[in-house]
Amino acid sequence: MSPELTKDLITTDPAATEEWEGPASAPSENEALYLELDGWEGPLDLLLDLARRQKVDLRRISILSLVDQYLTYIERAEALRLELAADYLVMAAWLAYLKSSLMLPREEQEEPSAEELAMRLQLRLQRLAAMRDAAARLMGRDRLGRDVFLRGAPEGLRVDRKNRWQCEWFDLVRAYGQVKARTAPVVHMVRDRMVMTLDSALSRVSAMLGVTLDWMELREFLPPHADPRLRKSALASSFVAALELARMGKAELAQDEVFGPLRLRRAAA
Amino acid sequence: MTELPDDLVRAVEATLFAAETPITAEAISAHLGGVDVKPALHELAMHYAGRGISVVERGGRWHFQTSADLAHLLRREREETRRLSRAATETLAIIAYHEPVSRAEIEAIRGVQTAKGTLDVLLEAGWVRVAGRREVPGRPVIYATTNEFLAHFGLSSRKDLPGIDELKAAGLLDPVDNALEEMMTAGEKTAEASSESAPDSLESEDESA
Amino acid sequence: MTELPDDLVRAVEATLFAAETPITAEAISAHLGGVDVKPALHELAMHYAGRGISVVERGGRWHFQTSADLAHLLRREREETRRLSRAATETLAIIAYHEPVSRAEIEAIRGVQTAKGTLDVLLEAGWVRVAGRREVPGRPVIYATTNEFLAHFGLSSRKDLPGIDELKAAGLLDPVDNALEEMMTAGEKTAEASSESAPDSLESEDESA
Repeated sequence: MSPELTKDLITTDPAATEEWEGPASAPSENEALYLELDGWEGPLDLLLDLARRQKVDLRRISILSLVDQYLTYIERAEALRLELAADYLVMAAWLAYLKSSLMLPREEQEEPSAEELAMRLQLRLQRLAAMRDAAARLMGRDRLGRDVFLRGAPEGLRVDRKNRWQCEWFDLVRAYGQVKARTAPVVHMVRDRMVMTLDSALSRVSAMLGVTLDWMELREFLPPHADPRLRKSALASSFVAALELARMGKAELAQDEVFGPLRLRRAAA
Repeated sequence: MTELPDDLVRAVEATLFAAETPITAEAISAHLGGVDVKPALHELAMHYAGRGISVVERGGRWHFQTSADLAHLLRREREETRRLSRAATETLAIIAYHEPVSRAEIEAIRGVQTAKGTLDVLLEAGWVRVAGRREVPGRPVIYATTNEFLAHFGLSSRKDLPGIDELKAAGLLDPVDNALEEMMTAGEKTAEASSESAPDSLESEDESA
Repeated sequence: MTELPDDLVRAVEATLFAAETPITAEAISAHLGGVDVKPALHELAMHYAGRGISVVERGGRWHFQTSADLAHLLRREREETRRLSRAATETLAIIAYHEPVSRAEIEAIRGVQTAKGTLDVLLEAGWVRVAGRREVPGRPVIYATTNEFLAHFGLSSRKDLPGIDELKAAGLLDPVDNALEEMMTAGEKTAEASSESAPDSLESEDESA
């Protein structure tokens, strides 16, 4: 028997499908031993096969004799100087321990008890066996592409989407209006605004300061009843004029608080 | 219940179904061990008559096919109503007001490039047609509206489109700057003017077709 | 002569027949303008029972296929219907019967590490998919089967998995720890607990890692 190298790979051997219960292929070339020993896939696999050889329900197997059989196998392999994978040896050591524990009186056993460990092993074997059988039944079903077939040349279904475009008259007309509005040549015109020049503010403020020695609020220097736009311009010009007069020493400025009314009076000569 | 076919008919039925190309009676026969399959094929053709699928013979080869009167089921058209994008609406409006007009002219009027899909959409909608070529260098294609365009928008002719003066009267021609100016002067009365949202005419432009 | 199907049944029959892949009732319905097609599908499944081809449902998708009992006439051991390795078939069965399941859980049942290629083969075949992650430390990827898996193995749903009810009833789909705990508590009452079959209370599908 030549070792198969394709453990987990798909093989093309059709006959092998039926050989479900047969030996598995070896994990790798240097583990060819398992082919000699029937090709197990790990210690649990070997244990399951040994358990099945007891030819009883998996729930009734004798764990003790199972352990003996396993240890015998391992001893035989060692006698043949076959290199065993570590997990087989680990399992062997564990089973040897389990065997000695099982033979101890119950009260001398540690936790977990040997019975529990044995039960655990039995449950694992049952579960593996169940899945192995399930896999075999699954593979034996009538399979699509092998036993049953889809239609060889289906015509196929196609849905062609077609758009029905929607647009309202108003949207159309408004769009045109927007294009025209957006792209019309833009002419910027600065409007003719009434302004008070700094010069006229200077002469106006200094003239008014000459009338009295009292403090006056800046607002009082503005032309009354003026257009609001002119008022803004006059306020700005008068403010600059007041600063200029203060700089020249012709006026005193006072402001009691930030943003408070600005007051001014003629500087004492 | 229908009467059940015999094993040979069933085998022929399955073979014919699984075949990837039309197949001769001889080939089916060879596949099934040499029996005469002609009667079975005729029985199948009879059975399927009036059903949604049919067994037919063409030039000596047999195959299953979807029944001819249901062929429309294989290719269905589904209509979806979609709104014209702003770019497409503008382009359509320019074609309507200026036709015939080239793409370069449309772009000059719109002030932006026209995405390739935009004119395609209008052609697909059936509202715009290619009206020839302009006899200038490069001979650009020129576009015009169609009768479907008039029908869709309820126009008896292009003359029914409102003129520039009417647009102006309706406020649809107000340049953006005027609208802005109006808002600013209004803002001098209300302190929050600057925090107001921009007017409609400033809406961001959507170029997607 | 057989009785003729009505127009809806004919339309469903033709649509199902023409479809290139298994198709849901909803997709057929959408293709045919939104009518309820379920009764028609069941009528078709009835009509084709016993013929050479069958109408079947697999994981919510319907298709026509050759009837299973004709496999001996049609079986093709084509190159693409290759055999899965033992590791791959076992892994597939564990995923199908326990899904969703992590790699560590698969390895706990098989007692050996899963070679890298094993899951890849199943994923590539389209029979297994990644179904998310288990919300436990390490957040391991969990695997489940696909609709193609159901279709390939001729299962209407996972409930059709061979023997799944018996396995569930026997507690053989429960983790060892749970089964052991059950047995220990049961064992306190009856001395022969270990030889008894697992009680019904193990039936609960415990998917915890």
